[in-house]
Amino acid sequence: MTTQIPDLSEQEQLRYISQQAADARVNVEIETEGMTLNLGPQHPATHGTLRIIAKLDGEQVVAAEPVMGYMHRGYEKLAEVRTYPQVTTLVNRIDWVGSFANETPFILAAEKLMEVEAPPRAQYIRTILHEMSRIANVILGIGDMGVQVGAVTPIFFAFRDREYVLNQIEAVTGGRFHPNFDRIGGLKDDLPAGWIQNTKNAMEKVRDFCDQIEELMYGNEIFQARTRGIGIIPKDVGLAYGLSGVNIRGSGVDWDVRRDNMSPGLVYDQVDWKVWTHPDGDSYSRMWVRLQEVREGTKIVDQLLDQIPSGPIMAKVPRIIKVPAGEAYVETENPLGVMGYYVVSKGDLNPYRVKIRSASFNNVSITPWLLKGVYVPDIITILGSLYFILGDIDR
Amino acid sequence: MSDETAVDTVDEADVVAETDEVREATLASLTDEVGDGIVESHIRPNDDIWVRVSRDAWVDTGMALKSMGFGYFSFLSAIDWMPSPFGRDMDSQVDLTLNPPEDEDDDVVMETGVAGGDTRFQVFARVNDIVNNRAITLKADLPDDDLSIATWIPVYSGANWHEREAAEMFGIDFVGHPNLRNLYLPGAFEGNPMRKDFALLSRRIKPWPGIVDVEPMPGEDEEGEDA
Amino acid sequence: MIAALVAQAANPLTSSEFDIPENIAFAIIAGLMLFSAIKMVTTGNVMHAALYLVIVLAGVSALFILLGSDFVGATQIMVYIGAIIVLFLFGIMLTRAQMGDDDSVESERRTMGAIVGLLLMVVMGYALVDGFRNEELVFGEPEQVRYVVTEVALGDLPTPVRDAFDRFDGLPDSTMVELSEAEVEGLPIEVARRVPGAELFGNNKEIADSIFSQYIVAFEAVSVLLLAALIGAVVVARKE
Amino acid sequence: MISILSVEIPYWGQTTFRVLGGLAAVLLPAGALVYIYLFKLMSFVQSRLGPMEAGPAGSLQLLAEVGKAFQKEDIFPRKADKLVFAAAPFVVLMSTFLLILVVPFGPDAWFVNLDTGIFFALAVSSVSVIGILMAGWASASKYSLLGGLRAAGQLIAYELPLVLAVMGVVIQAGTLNMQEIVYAQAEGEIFGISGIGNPFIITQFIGFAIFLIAMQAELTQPPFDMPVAESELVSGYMTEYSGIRFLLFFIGEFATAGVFSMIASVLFLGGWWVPGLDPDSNLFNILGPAVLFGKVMLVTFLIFWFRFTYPRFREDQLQKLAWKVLIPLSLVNIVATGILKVVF
Repeated sequence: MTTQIPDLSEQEQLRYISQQAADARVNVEIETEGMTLNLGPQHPATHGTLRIIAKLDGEQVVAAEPVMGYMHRGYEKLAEVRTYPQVTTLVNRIDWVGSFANETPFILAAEKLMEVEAPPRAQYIRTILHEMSRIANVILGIGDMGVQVGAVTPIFFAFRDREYVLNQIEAVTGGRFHPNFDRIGGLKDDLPAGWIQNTKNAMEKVRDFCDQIEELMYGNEIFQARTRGIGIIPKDVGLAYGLSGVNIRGSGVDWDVRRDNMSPGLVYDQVDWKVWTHPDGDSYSRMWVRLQEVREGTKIVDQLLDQIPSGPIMAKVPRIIKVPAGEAYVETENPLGVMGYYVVSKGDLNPYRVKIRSASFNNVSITPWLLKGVYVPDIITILGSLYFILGDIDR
Repeated sequence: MSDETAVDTVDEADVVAETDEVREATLASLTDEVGDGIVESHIRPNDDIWVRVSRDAWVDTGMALKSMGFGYFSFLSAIDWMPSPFGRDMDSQVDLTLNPPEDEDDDVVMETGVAGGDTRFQVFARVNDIVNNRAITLKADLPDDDLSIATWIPVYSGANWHEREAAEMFGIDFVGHPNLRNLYLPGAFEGNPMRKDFALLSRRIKPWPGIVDVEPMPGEDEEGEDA
Repeated sequence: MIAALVAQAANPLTSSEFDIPENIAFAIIAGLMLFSAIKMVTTGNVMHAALYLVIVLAGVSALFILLGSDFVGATQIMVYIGAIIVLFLFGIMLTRAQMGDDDSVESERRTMGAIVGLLLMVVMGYALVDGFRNEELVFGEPEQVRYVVTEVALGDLPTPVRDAFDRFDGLPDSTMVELSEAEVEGLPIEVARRVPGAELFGNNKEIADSIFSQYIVAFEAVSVLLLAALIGAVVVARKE
Repeated sequence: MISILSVEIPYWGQTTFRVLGGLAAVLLPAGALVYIYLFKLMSFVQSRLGPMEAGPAGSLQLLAEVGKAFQKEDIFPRKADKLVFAAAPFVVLMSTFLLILVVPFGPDAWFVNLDTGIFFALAVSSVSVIGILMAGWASASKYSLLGGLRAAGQLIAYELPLVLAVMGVVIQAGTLNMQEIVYAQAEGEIFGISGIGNPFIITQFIGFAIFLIAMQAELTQPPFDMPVAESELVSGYMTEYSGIRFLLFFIGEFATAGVFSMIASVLFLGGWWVPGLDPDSNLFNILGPAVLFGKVMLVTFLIFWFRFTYPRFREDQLQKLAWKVLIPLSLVNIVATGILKVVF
């Protein structure tokens, strides 16, 4: 026990330093009467029903506290009384902008417990759809950031080009928003004819979108002035808060579950792609990494489309699924970050306990620390750059 | 609950042996740090590692893990091992005929999961070492008469909201938490929804239709009409 | 163009025609100003008081414009309404932007204030009356008056007027020129029409002339004073 | 505008004409701007169609919107200061109508030919701040209050570069009279080349750029729209307004855009005059308004182009831009203009 005391003090030192940094951003010199601004629950900036109670000094935030729960649907409880295939319908609605990606980790966790593995073709299609829902989601996040900083046009471009991706997802799954397509042991259906070429065209359009938006938004001086050096998350603070996905890679942490902690059932190791990071840790770096991820995503999809093996899309699983007793945790790299399901089974039709580790919950939990000392307009850009979906926080 | 170690294929065995070493080493160094705080542990080869620690060693374990490189906080939650008193009595009749409840005996047997457990409530958390791609799931039993455990906020700041959620959902007191208010539920909400004995009201009012449409497996078209 | 000018010059607003709307406008503005001024000091709401002050100051500006000195009127708007009142409102909103009446503005010395105000009015009224005691209030007969002289009539002009045009060499053929009363004596109204209300005060040229010649020292002194105040304000605000 | 009629019109008749003319001169360009730019050009930029249902290509959409606003309930927040709340939109709109007074539409077509025209225009343009502050305060809402304060800070800050940008033109033209500024451009010459006149945009290009930027800020349009920043302050000082009063703010916004563009056209683009034509020609009394409208559309195109594509500044960045860039630049411009004026 004695050996860890220097380490311990170092940890505490770090925490202290970061806390001091947050405090120092609040200008305590000029004392004016504070004002409490209530952003939300219905507010244009929160894209959903997040409420932020911000104590202001002038336009500077002294303390900010998010209030959630306006959309809490209790999926963890509901999952306990549903059969395993029925749970996918629920979890589809967690991050409703990239729905398919919500199903994947749960199905993989169930597969792990059942010790079945989907056939290769199903794994490929699953990975493609997972990546496409990532693209569909992140595109919207980029466009939404435009709205947060006051540019009205990017969001329309985002919606336009997201539609191409959604059309392709719909062509396979029959659902634009809630595919509910993943099955334990494989997928519901095979690809329709001509889908591969159409998807490649769609990916081409997404790449065009990336170029357009880079010119329109990222290259804009005002956009850079609004995001550079704003909302800096140091590496260790981000890790301690459990930030994931782009938000941690934007702080220079080279960690991507797709590459590093890949679960069986996805085939990201079969393709050539790059994990982008940015050392700055500010709003701009998060948005920049996000844009690069869309580009990488299109590359991944293109390569996978070329490689899809033939074969069945469903492994042999019983008609009525009973999952053997055990516990399994599977996490995947979802659009908003790392999403994981901790599934406890008692050998029944229903899961005994499903802990949903959603990305946005952790990502947003840093806001009280991060928003301290910033100005009111920066609240919006910081929240926009963290990019959360309310369903992913409240579950 | 430790039958997952059964390995079915032969070629996986060498992989198992290799990764086992990593996880065993992790466990060993953790044991060095925490000592007898570790009650039980379980390693699923090539996959995951579970460590159950005593309640008093909870914070120490967290700090030890953080100093070992597990700097990434993934989640913290709790689990109620007491089987639901309602069981499956509100499932539809179809489900009950298809899958009759296995043990009809009335005395409720509490079985716990991986790495065991002695009491009804267990707090569990997961931290990652993102450099070496290791992750560890920690568990700690809470005595039934004192549902409290020290807060993890000094170790992992991100535990703040997770503990609030666990507190309102399970009624667990996190000692030292600065702001243990309800996160999701209204302030005046009574009860702890995630406890197994908290009835899911909609289920009590209206039985679940159950497995009404089992879709045919791809390839065996329209044969499952008899269900 | 010429025809238009002739038409314009041929239909001047005779004094009787003009005076009616002018007087009505004056009555409305003055009434509004009086009402607002009284409300301003009697209302219990600080914000309302400031807004009533806006009406008073706007009325002053309107009166200036009515008198033909639009430069002073515009300056009044720019300085008082655009800057000072905005500063007032800004300060009120930042500090005590509360709704409804504010009891703390009720002062027990209201009667004292009224007495002082009355005294001030008497003194100022006396000063005004005294200052213009020997002045004959004659409209339209200052030394130099603005006239519109039309191009068509240029040839018929008597020499002094033609000289005046030579004086303003480079101006467009038909424009407003400034001539002395003697120079246009006896000219037909089609040729030279007095611009109503355009007396020689309150116009930018005259103001600039007087500021930068007669009152240059005072002007510079005030500028330095303002600069000093500005620097002082910065120093006070940036307490170290 | 009145004097071209050779019939004798009594004073009250003239006044009525002027009021009607003022309404038309403010509202028609505003409507055109909203339909052509806000509805159609914006939709084109954002790859959508815009309103298509009301009338051919949605051309009657504007009427539909106005009708909708009229039908809506006129809501007052419970804690609002009713009188101030109700009056605020009118004050904002009043500033716009005062602005139009000094804009010349032709050699003889004007409402008031003030000697100090441009000075008067700049003075009355600051009146709208009062209306915005009234709206922000009287709404009894924090969003409105913050929006009002931001608007006031911004409008005051950009008043300066606006005025200073105009100074260059005034020095070059040697007059404050808007009509004479047009004549100065029509009859001027650029470095000895006469005949096509001298639209001041050529010699006063810096002034024109500063004027446009400052105008954008005065209009609180993106990238200077923090007072109404919809993603943070909902709608700023307009948050609590609904129905007809919101419509008044809306009209005020676009009418002011139109009128400011008219002033910019007069100052920098030669107003109602077209290069190569005799400015004294009676033709311009008819053609002038149309020419001016065309120039207004050019200027507003720039404004709206920025509006559609740019993100918004933060409040402190905006102030920095005003005080550290625009004002020094415009002072330099004034000095340079003054020196050149003396030299040439």
